[in-house]
Amino acid sequence: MSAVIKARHLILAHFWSAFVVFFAAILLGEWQMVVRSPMHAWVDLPEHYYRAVTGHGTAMAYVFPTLVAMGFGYSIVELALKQALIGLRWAWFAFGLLAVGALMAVATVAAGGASVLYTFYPPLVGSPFYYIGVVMVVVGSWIWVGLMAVNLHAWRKANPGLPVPLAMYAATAGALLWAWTAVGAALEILLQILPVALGFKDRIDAGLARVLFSWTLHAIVYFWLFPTYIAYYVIVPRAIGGRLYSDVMARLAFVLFLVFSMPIGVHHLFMDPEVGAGFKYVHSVFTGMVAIPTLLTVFTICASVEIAARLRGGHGLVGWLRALPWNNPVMLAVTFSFVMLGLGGAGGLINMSYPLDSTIHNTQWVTGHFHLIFAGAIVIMYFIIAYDLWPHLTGGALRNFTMIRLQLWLWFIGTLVMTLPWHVAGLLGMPRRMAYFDYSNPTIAPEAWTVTAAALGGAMMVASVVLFLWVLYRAQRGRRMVLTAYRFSVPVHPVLVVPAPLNGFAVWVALMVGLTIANYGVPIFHLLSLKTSVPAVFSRE
Amino acid sequence: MSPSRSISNDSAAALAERRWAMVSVGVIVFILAIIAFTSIHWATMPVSGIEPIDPVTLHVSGEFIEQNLGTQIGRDGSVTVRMIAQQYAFNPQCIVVPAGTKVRFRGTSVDVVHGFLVTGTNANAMLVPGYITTFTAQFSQVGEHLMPCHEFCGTGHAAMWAHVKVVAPEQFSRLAAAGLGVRCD
Amino acid sequence: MFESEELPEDANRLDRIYAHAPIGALTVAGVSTAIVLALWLAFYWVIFLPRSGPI
Amino acid sequence: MSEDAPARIGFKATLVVIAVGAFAFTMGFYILPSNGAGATDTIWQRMCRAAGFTRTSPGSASALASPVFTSVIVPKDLYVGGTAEQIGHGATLALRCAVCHGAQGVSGGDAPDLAAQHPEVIYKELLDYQRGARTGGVMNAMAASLSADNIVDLADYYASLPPENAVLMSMNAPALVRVGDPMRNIAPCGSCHGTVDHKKGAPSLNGQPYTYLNAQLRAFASGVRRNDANADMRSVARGLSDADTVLVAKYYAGTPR
Repeated sequence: MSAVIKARHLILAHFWSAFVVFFAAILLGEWQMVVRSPMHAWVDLPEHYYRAVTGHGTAMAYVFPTLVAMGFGYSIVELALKQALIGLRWAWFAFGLLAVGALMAVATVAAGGASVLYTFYPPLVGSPFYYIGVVMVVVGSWIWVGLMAVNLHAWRKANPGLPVPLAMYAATAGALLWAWTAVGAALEILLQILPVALGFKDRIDAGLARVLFSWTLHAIVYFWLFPTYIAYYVIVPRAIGGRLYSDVMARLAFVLFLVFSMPIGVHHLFMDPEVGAGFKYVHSVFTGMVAIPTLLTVFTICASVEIAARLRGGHGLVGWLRALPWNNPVMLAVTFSFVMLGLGGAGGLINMSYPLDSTIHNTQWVTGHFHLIFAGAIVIMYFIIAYDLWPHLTGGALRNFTMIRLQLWLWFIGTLVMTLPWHVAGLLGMPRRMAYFDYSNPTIAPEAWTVTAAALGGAMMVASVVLFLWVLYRAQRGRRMVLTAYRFSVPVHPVLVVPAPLNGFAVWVALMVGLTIANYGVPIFHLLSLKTSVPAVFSRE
Repeated sequence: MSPSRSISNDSAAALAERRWAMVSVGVIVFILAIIAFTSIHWATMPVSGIEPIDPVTLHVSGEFIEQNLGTQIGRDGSVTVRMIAQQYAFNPQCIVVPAGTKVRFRGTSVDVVHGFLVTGTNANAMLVPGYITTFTAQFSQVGEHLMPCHEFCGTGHAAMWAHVKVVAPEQFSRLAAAGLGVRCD
Repeated sequence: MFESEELPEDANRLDRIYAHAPIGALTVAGVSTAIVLALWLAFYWVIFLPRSGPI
Repeated sequence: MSEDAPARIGFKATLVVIAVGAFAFTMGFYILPSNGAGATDTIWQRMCRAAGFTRTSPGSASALASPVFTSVIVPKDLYVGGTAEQIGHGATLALRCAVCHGAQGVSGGDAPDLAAQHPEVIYKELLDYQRGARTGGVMNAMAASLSADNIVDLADYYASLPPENAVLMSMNAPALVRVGDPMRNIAPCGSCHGTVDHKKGAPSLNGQPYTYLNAQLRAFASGVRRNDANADMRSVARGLSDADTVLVAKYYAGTPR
């Protein structure tokens, strides 16, 4: 096995398009922050603002993380299974489908044909090309799910009875999660929105659409989170000279995500009239359950990092922290990621707490929460994934760690400067998704500084992405390096046997589907029986 | 790396993991218990009950015709705010409620999904066309609040702000004596 | 890409560390979780309850 | 975890999930709904309430709309446009309207232009005149004799007349037209009337006579005119100052159709 990844062209295509989309979307985000801040006059036409929001959301939620997960997944197939990727043509086809779909969706939004936000919000309905584009992105990613399963299957046949490498096990769990969670939004688009957008129907059930979307809306966050968690377990300990504390606990965390991240989406609908309070409480309880694999992860990663520190001579109850390789970008990134995960997690626990949600529902607090988790805790590890794989994809070395550290610091500080004031703004009562605010009003005036802060933090994040792209570009164009084989973290003790359920997915997929039926079955069928369709409202008629 | 696994070490690790798992579960159970207690004790139930309604005929007949909108005192003395949302205004645009009294909100949407919050309070709800939203809130202090639409409802969304006036109960009774829905727009 | 400088492999040392290691991790993870829980409780008492109106 | 008999992890996990589910459903459907309407209701009633199957009482509210408000529900096929036959019949009927509204639907005076107006607008206003929800000059008498089909044909006819030219956007429009004024809850005129976006049922205002626009805004503001369904125009107009009214009326009057 060469140290350079064979499918590198495929994977580089995924990563480069992901990061270019990411850069474009973050510019849109920063523009929004500037035009609605007190530093700038109100936007000329609010419709332009909502176009930008739709473009930002579509790119960031559907295109960017999907491309990263796919590229990382293909890398894992080759690096962890040590086999050439089966179905390379299919992978290119999936990429093409995704690229065409993404371009179609984004072009439609840019032309003003679908300023409906990435969460769709029927009965608002935009141009069918937008929805068809999104469907193509999802179908492309489903091909990737199939390829992950096919490659794992081939490996199992060639290596009967051996434990599936952790990286592959986790990546496949993420793929299965995505396959199932995307079904909700797919049903909403294919059965409800597209028939209206294409003109076959003129009524749509807004409540049912919201329930179906919630099926996707929460677990999609865990799909975004999977590459990050995989990096915690299989990259971080190796990169800082530690050992993975427990391979079994890692697997357990991933399958718990598979089971619990799905049947909890109704916590987005606590304030909605189309779901009964009983189901709201049930979803709240299961949302609490999904915090458990995160808490397990925090412990396992801390323990793995502690091993690194003690191997380096660290000692004491907390004194070992000093012995950690703080110059290593991975150490820095995982620390930043954990800090933001902790703050975002506290906010998340508040959001999922049934009555407490009424204080902050649909305020700027929520925007702060998910940017802290996604842009902060999740994306900072995407940077690390790209950096870590880059030499094996391009043959070029990353030589300037100072630049990388600066990039990570900028991202961390920028995210905090942007999102923490948003939390405050939400508590002051600032609603989400406003194109402008009248800061002369005495109730709104105290919120003005938070928008300025967001624009400032956003600018730091833009600078960070520019640095990130520059580092990648320089490495790809720069001097070649002599590569040693790529390694994933190894556990303290080599994994000889894994309990059968943690080497496969049957139990977990069954639980995931079963819980979905238990928690979503009645609400969905109840709404179907009510026939509460309302006339569609076309965006920009 | 040691080829033979040390049993005592492994069980020490298992014990640590188990303890940590217990702590994790404990934290979650603690939070869920407080939520349950809060819900039962203070009846802070979120929106429940699925009540369909046709948004097309709202203005013609039924509960949400224009003269019913506003705040009314029922025969049993209960206070109900009846409201609708549409692109891009609430009706009433200015809601009057008595302080220190349980107020029931009933609202729905004429066209697309809207939502609202009353700044500085826990009054917060979504208004989805085709469904009636019902919830109860209480405002302790006399004063004025903003009431923005907090769900994207189209290009005019950012201009969709209503107001809430919390008045003394006696003052509210005087206003309600006329028998019509009380409102301040 | 990122590799720590190679440390001498010492199985006994690793085993010793493994046996005692989680104390530090339990401390750090425990303190972090306590902070998260404290933030939740602060929100509950300082923000949520006062806004719920008189009980 | 390593102590668990390997194959039993799946079984144990299933038990845990079932236990959590049982707890969640018991709490959500039995314990928590206990604080609701009555302590006397049966388990079944409680569960139904928690699942959202039970409707709450609407409370006391009168059921019939006063005739001063509009009672029109625009049929959805009106948005499609009429047949040639309907349009032709509409043209014949429109001969009576030409005195005020012009031979080609362009009045040249103070009456509103009807050429290329959205059909649902003409349909709704004629019905409102007929039913008395809107009053104005000769229009009540003119509308009184129209049959339901006549009204549809007239709407289709005027909608079929070509606009002089279509202007969609203007970045130079007054702030009230582009962005409105949030604190007075004045929605941007353009978010409904076509400069930025169009709301179903809202008329096109470009090129309408200034006196007409000015008078209607004032009638909405004072409540003299209240046939706007759900008060969507009164909500906007009552926040407008004198100067605002003049400004937006002049803007739309001066914008080519």
